Amino acid sequence: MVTQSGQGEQMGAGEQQDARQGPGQKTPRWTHEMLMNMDRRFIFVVIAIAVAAPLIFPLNLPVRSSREAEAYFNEMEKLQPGDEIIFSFDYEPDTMAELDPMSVATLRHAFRKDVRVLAQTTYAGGVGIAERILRQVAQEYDKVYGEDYVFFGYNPDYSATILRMGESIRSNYPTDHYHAPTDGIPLMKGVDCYDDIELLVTVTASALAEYWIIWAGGKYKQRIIAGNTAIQAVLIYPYYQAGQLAGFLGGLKGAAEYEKLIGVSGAGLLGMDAQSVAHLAIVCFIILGNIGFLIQKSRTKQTGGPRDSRQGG
Amino acid sequence: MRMAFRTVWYGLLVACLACAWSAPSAAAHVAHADSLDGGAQEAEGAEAQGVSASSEEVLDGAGSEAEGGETPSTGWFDTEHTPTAVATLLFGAILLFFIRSARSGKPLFIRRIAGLEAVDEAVGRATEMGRPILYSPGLDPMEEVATVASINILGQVARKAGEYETRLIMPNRDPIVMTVAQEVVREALTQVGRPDLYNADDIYYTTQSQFGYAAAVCGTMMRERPATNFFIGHFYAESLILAETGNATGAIQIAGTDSDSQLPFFICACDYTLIGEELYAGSVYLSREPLLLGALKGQDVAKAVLLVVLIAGAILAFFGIDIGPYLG
Amino acid sequence: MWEQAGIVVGALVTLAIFSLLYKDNPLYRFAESLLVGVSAGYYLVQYCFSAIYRKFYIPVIGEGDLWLLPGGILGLLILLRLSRRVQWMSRYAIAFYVAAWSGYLIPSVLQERILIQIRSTFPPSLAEASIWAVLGSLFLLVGVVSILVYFFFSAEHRGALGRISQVGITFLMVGFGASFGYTVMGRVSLLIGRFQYLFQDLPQALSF
Amino acid sequence: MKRTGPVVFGFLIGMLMLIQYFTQVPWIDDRYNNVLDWKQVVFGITLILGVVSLFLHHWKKIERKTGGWGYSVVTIAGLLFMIAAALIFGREEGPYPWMFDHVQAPMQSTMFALLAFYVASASYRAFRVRSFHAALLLTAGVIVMLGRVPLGEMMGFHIGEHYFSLGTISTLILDYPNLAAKRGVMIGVGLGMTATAIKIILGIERTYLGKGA
Repeated sequence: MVTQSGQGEQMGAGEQQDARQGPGQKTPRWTHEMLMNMDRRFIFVVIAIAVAAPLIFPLNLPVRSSREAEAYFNEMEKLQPGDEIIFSFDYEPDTMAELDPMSVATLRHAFRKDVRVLAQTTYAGGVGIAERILRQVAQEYDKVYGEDYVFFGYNPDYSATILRMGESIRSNYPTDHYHAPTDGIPLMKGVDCYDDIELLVTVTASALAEYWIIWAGGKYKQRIIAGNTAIQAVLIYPYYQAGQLAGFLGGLKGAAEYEKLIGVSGAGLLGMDAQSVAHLAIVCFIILGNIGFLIQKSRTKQTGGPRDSRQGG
Repeated sequence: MRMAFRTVWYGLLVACLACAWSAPSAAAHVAHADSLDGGAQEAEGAEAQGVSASSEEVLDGAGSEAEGGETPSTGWFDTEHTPTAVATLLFGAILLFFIRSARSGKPLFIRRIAGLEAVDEAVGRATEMGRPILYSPGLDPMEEVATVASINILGQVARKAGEYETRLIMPNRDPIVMTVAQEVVREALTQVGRPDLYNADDIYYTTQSQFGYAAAVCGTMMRERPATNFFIGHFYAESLILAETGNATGAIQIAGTDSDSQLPFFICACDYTLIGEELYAGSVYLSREPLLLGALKGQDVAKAVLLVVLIAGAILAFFGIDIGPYLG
Repeated sequence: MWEQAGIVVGALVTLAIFSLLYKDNPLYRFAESLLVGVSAGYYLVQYCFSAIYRKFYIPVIGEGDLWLLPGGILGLLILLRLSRRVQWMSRYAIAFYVAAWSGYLIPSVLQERILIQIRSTFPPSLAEASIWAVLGSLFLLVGVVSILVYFFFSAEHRGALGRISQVGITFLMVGFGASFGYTVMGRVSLLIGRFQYLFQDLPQALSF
Repeated sequence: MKRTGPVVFGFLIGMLMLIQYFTQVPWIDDRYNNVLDWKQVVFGITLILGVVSLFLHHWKKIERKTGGWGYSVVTIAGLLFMIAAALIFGREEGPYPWMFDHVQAPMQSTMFALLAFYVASASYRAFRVRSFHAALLLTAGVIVMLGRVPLGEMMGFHIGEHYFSLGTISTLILDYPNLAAKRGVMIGVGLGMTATAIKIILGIERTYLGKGA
C-alpha cells in the first residue's frame, strides 16, 4: 500500500489564475482582475469580522418565525402535563452549534410544561452532548432523573433501534445509560412503545429525521417533529407538505424562531445578527466576482477570444 | 438458475394479481385514510366496512362507498398495507422481467448522458497537453451504491486512458476501494492491450481523515496539474474545496454525485455534472452490464407507471375524485 | 476548577484547528491526530457498553434469553474478517445484516417515499380550493412530472420529451439553489458557534 | 457453502422482514424482534472492528516508521488514554467525559466551522453566471440565503400596492420549485433503493459480499 498523505499541502488554490485564459489573450485591466481574484485570506478575514463583530456589538435584528417553526412549537404546546415524549439527540459535536440551541429550547419547553422525557441518541458521539444538555436544563427546572426524565444513552444501528422501539422500548433498552434496569425506573411505568408516547422529537444533522419518518411514522404511525441542520432542512420539505412530519426547525435560524416562540432567549437568537451579516458579506463577494466575470466576458467577446465551453448542468 | 428465476417471477406476478383482486379491505382502508384526514367523513369512515373490491372498482373510486357488514377481521394479513403490498409485488415483477430480458440478450436502449459523452474529449485533451487525469471516487466505502457506480465508470475511463496512453492518478480515502480500483484499472488496461501502462503507485491510499484527503487531492492537483478531473461518487463537505481547486488549475472537470447538498458546488465549478440518478445510469451507460441495464429499465418502467398514476390522479382530483387513499 | 481549565484547553485546541486557515502546520496535524485518537477511544467505550454489555451480556447471560444468542454468534462471525483463511464465514453476518435491512426497506420506502409522495402531489378539487391553491399545486405537479421525465433514461430526450426534461432541469436548478443557500447558512452557523465559545464562554470562564 | 449459503441465508432473513411488514402473526413478530436485536449486536461489533482496524493502521505506521509516524503515536495515545480513563474512572465522571467536553467536542466542531471560510471562498470563486442554469441556481441561492435571515427579511420591493419581502420570496421558492425538485429526486432515488434491495434479497446483487461471492 503506497501512502501519500497530505502533509505540507495547502487546501484550495485561490492564488492560481484561471489557466483557461487563451495564450493570446491580453492581460485584463487590474479592476476586474482584482474583482475576480481576491486573495482567499482576505475573504477569510472579512468573514471572520462579519461573524465576530455582531457577536461583540449586537444589532438586535427582529426575528420572524416561519410556518414550520410555528407548527413545531404548536405540537409541543399541545402536550399536557404528564405526557411522555421521546427525545433523540441524533447528532455529534460537529454540528453542536446549530443543534444544541434547538435541543436546549425544546427541553426547556417540555420541562416547563411538566412533560416527561425519554432521551436517547443514535450516535455514539451524541452521548456526551445529551448528558450535558439534560443535566443543564433539568437543573433549571428542578427535574428529577428517573421520574421526570430518563436517558437511555447510545444504541447501535439506528434503523433497528427505531423499529425495535415500536415493539418494546424495554426490550430495546434493558437498562438505562447508568446501568439501572429499565423496568425499575418509575417514569417507565405503563410506557413501552410508540403507542404510549405522545410525540417524538428528533434533532439531527443527518438523514435520521427521514428514517424516523419512514419507520416510526410509517410503520407505527408515531407523530414526529424534527430539528434539523440547515443542510438537511431543505431536503425534508416534501415530508412536511405530505403531512408525514408535523413540524420542523431548520438550522440556527429555526432555533432562533423557536426560542422566540417559547420566549426564552438562547444561542440561536444571539447568533442571528452574525448570521445576517455573514450572509450579506458572502453575497457581496459573489456579486463582485460575477461583475469581474461579466466584464471579462464582454471584453473576450469584443476581442474574439475563446468561448467558455462550460455547461450548467 | 434460470428455472428458479422464472419460478420467482411467475410467483410474484400471480401473487400480485391475487393481492390486487382479492384485497379484502380496500374500503376499510379508505375508512382509515379518511379518519386520518380528520375530515367530515369521519362518521362514514367509522361505518365503512370490509367489502371486497376489485382493482377496477378501486381505481374508479367506487370502493369508498362502503356499505353493510362489520369491520373486517384483520386475520394474518395487515389489510392497512394492501396498496404497499400491491406496489411491492408489481415493482418486483417489473424489475425481474426486465432483468430477465436483458440477460437473454435483448438490446435495451439508454439515452445519451452528456457528461459521459465528454469522457473522450476530456481524455483526449489530457493526451494533447501531456498531462495526467485525476480520478476521485468520493469518500464512501465500497458497499455504497455511489461508490459501486463510480468504480464502474472508472473502468471505462481507464480503458480510454489506456487507448490514449494517458496517465491516471487516483488518490483514495478507503483502503478497500483502493484495492478494488487497482484491480479494475489493471484489468481495463490489459483489455486494451496496454498492461505496461499500469502503475500501482498511481492508485494510492491517502488518509481516512476527510480534510486530510481533501488536502492530499488538492496537493496532487497543484503539483501534477491534471488536465482532467473526475469527481465521481459520494462526496461530503470537501466537495467545494476539490471543485474550487480544480477550477483554479484550469482542468476540465466532470463530476457525479448523489449527494444533494454538494451538487450546487459541482454544478457551478465543473464542466459536466451527473445529477443523482444520472450517476447510477451513467455507470450502466458505460458498462452495458446486462443485470444493471435490466434493473435500470425496470426502474424506468416503474417511473412511467408512476407518471401515469400521477397525471391521471391529478385530473381526477381536479374533479373532486380523490384516489389518494388507494396509494397507502 | 476543572471546568475552567477545560474551557481554556478547548479554546487552545480550537485555535490549533483554526491555524489551518493560514497554512497546514504541525500544530494542526497534532490536533487532528489527537482528535482521531480521542474520538475513536470515546466511541469504542460506547460501542462496547451498548452492543456487548447491554444488548448481549444482560439479556443472554443475565436473563437467560437464548433467542439473542444468534446475534452474538453473527457478531463473532464478523470478527472472522480479520483472518484471511476463514474470512468467508463473515459473509453470513454481512448477508444477514444487509438482507435484513433490505427486507424492511422495500415496503417502507415504497410507501413513504413513493406512494405517499405521489398522493401528496395531487391537486385539490377545483370546486373546493382557492385559485391560488390550485395554481400552486399545479406548479408543483408540473415540477414533479418534468423531473421524473428528466430522470427517464429509456428514450432520447428529443422533441416534447426534451422540452419537458428541460423544464425538469430548471426546477432542479432552483432546488439546488435553495440547497446552496441553506448550505451556506449551515456552515456559517457552525462558525458562529465557535466564535460564541471564544468571545463569550471563554471570557466568562476566565473572569471567574 | 461459501457462496450460496450466505445468499440463501440472506434470502430467508430478507423475506422474513419483508413479510412481517404485511402480516400480524405472533410467531413472525417475535422473530422480527429477534432479528432487530441481532442486527444491533452485529452492527455494534462491526463498529468495534472499525476501531481495531484504525489502531492496526496506525500501529503499522509506527512499526515501519513511515512518514508522519509521530502523529500516529498521538492518535494511539489518545485512543488508549480514553479507554483507560473509562475503565479506571468510569464513563460518567473523571477524565473520560472531560476529554469529550473539552477536547473532542471543541475540535470536532471547529473542524466543521472551517467550512464557513471555505464555503465563502468557494462560492466567490466558483459561482459565476456561466450559463442560464448557473444563473438560475445562483439567483435562487442568493434569495434563499438572504431571505432566511433577519436582515434579508427586512429587504423587499413594492409592485403596486403589494410588498414582497425577500423572506416571502424565499418561502415561495422553498415551497414550490424546491419542493418539486426534492420530491422528484426522492421518488427516483426511492425506486433505485427499492430495486437494489430487491436484487439483494433475491441474490442477484452480491457485490456487497465482496470479491468472488
